[in-house]
Amino acid sequence: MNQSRRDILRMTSIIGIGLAGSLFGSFNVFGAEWMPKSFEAKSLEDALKEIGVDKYSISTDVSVVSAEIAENGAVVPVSISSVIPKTDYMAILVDKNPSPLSAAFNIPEGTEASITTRVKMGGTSKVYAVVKADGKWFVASKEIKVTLGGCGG
Amino acid sequence: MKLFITLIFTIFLIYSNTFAVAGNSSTDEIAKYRELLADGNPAELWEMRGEELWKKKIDPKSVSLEQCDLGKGPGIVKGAYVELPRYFNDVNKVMDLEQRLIYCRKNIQGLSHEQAVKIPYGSVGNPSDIEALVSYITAESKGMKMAVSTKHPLEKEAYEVGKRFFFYRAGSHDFSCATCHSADEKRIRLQELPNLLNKADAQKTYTTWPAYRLSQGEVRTMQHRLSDCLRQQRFPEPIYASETITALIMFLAKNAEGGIFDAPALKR
Amino acid sequence: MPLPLSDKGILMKKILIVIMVFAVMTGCATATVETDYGKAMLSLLKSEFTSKGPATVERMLNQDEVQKLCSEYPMVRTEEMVSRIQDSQMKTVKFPADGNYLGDWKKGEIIAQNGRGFQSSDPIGGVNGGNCYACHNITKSEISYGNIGPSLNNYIKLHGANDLVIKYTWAKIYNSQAYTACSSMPRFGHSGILDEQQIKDVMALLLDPASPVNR
Amino acid sequence: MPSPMRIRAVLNGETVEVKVLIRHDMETGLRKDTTGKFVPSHFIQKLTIKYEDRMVLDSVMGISVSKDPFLSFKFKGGEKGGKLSVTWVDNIGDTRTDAAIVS
Repeated sequence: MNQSRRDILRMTSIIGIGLAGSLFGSFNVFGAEWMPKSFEAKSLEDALKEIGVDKYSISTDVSVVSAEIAENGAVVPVSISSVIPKTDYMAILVDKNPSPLSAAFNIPEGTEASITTRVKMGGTSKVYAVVKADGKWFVASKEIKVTLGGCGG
Repeated sequence: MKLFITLIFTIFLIYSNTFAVAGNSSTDEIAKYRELLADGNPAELWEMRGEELWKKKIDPKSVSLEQCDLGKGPGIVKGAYVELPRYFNDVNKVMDLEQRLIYCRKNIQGLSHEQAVKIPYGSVGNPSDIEALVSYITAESKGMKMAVSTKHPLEKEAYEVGKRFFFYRAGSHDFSCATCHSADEKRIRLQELPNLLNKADAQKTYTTWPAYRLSQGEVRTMQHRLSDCLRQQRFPEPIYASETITALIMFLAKNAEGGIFDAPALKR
Repeated sequence: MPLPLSDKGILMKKILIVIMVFAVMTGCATATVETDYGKAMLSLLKSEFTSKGPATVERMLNQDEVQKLCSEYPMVRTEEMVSRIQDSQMKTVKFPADGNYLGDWKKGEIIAQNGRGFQSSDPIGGVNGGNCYACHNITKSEISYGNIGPSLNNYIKLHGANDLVIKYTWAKIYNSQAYTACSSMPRFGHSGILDEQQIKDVMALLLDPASPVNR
Repeated sequence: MPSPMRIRAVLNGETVEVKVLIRHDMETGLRKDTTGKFVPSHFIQKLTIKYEDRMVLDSVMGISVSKDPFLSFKFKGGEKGGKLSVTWVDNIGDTRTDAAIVS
């Protein structure tokens, strides 16, 4: 991912806190850019690099909640949350998927850093929550076993 | 490597006694998985589309389905599903919901048979109007008690034919519905099998169809569910909305009598 | 004679057997009504089904004697019926001509895992599986197994591996109803689901000391 | 034309709980059809949620978000009767906006 895209994403986070309403609202413009390189990255490390994660620490203040076994890999419920103050960005990554990055969220002020969604998993894998708070990166993970593949066929 | 394998098997043997416990925790986790998905069933999107289709005037007659009589009078959707299949005087036949919908689409909306049964089972890019309509209509019976009648001789016949079909063993594998669904607490692989002769199981199962199938990403109806059972049973293919399946539905609906209807549900 | 709808309790079964035997002896008054429903069902099956892939209408309609009896008496049967079925089915069992009962357990494992064959969605002439794991616990490493049939894990330890056990196991796979009338298990050899070599491979999965089933 | 979304926004104390269901195939581009050809990818890339004029969630998605996506989260500062709107855009340019009133 090139520097300018990353900057846009960062900027959006900042703007999201401050003046998102009037600026973006009236023009109906999306905040975050879709970042092809992050989404196309084939490994967890590459995806993290593309997102802009340089150093990170594993944190118990970040959590990934799901069932330990998913009956169907095509639909796996995942909640990610952070209790770290000033959390303004969160992402879900599935380690073993062909492209690990699943979704990323800018969290404006006033929105809880806790999101539930559903992801596809090609097989049993660790699912990561990657969180940015006050400029620092934090990570948590959980292994989810998949009894039926959700990709391809 | 060999040592490693031996070690693993040794561990397995030591812990083999605890396997039952491990099995339970797997079941618990699968239950948790389902619970987490219960909130936000995509079937609601089908219900919305179904309601739109029910009320939409379409060619050639520019008529909606709102005058369709599902058994409780023209246009009455609320509670109709828990009394289906039922005998309909206007056709002198027992019909299930899907057969009745086809009837209304032909006779009220003026569609040809081909148009009326077009895409009974949706797929990506080919959404099924029938699945959407069934989602809407069945959702309007949520919270109500299953109460099909077998009083009319033809209703009784449908029930009895369905019962015989339930026990009918044939085909390469000698399977009948009963092979998998007539004993308590059985599984195929990890999939639990309801005992459809046991009232509690029959109620729980019947009242949770139709359902959004996670594996298919579509809402599937009772006709689809049972046709797919027949496929796995190694039976040939029934025509869509067959009387055979309606009879089987009648048998199952009666076994589920009194169960609180709770669909469209969400299933694996 | 209505079909019993409950399989609960031995007492219930005994009562039903008594009633049934009585009904057979005296000629059941409702028998004519019953045939009507049966006929109605068959005429629906004839008119509403079409063959697709290896699943044919003929095979659904043309029940053999065993399928007929087991359909008519799904839950309880008289002793006479049971021995009639088991005797006739035992006669169908063909043992391997070369006297070798055990093939390759690794191939047997693949067959045990494979659930394809004879479904309307399967190709005609495709390789059929035994789908053993659908109903049986077999190897320790496969945790996704069903419980319709008994566990086959530690087969040798549980049953031994002498000639008698080997022949019994072969016959059971070949035609399960030779031992259990109206068993839920398909008659793999008799019905042409698995060929002789495949049965040998499944036999090895159960009876080869090197198979993970026995280790 | 894209189908309508199902949006629920319920005020509970100080927070509004939002649940969104979207009818979308989320085709990965990795799946083959019955003829063995790859089905082209078709998936939502961007999704924004606004309360009145304020952005409350801003997200980007890849192919591994499940078919018929579901999203749930909470935000502060909403009131009963306020308008919540959800907009998505997918990789082929389809887009849809739906709104719901906070209850």
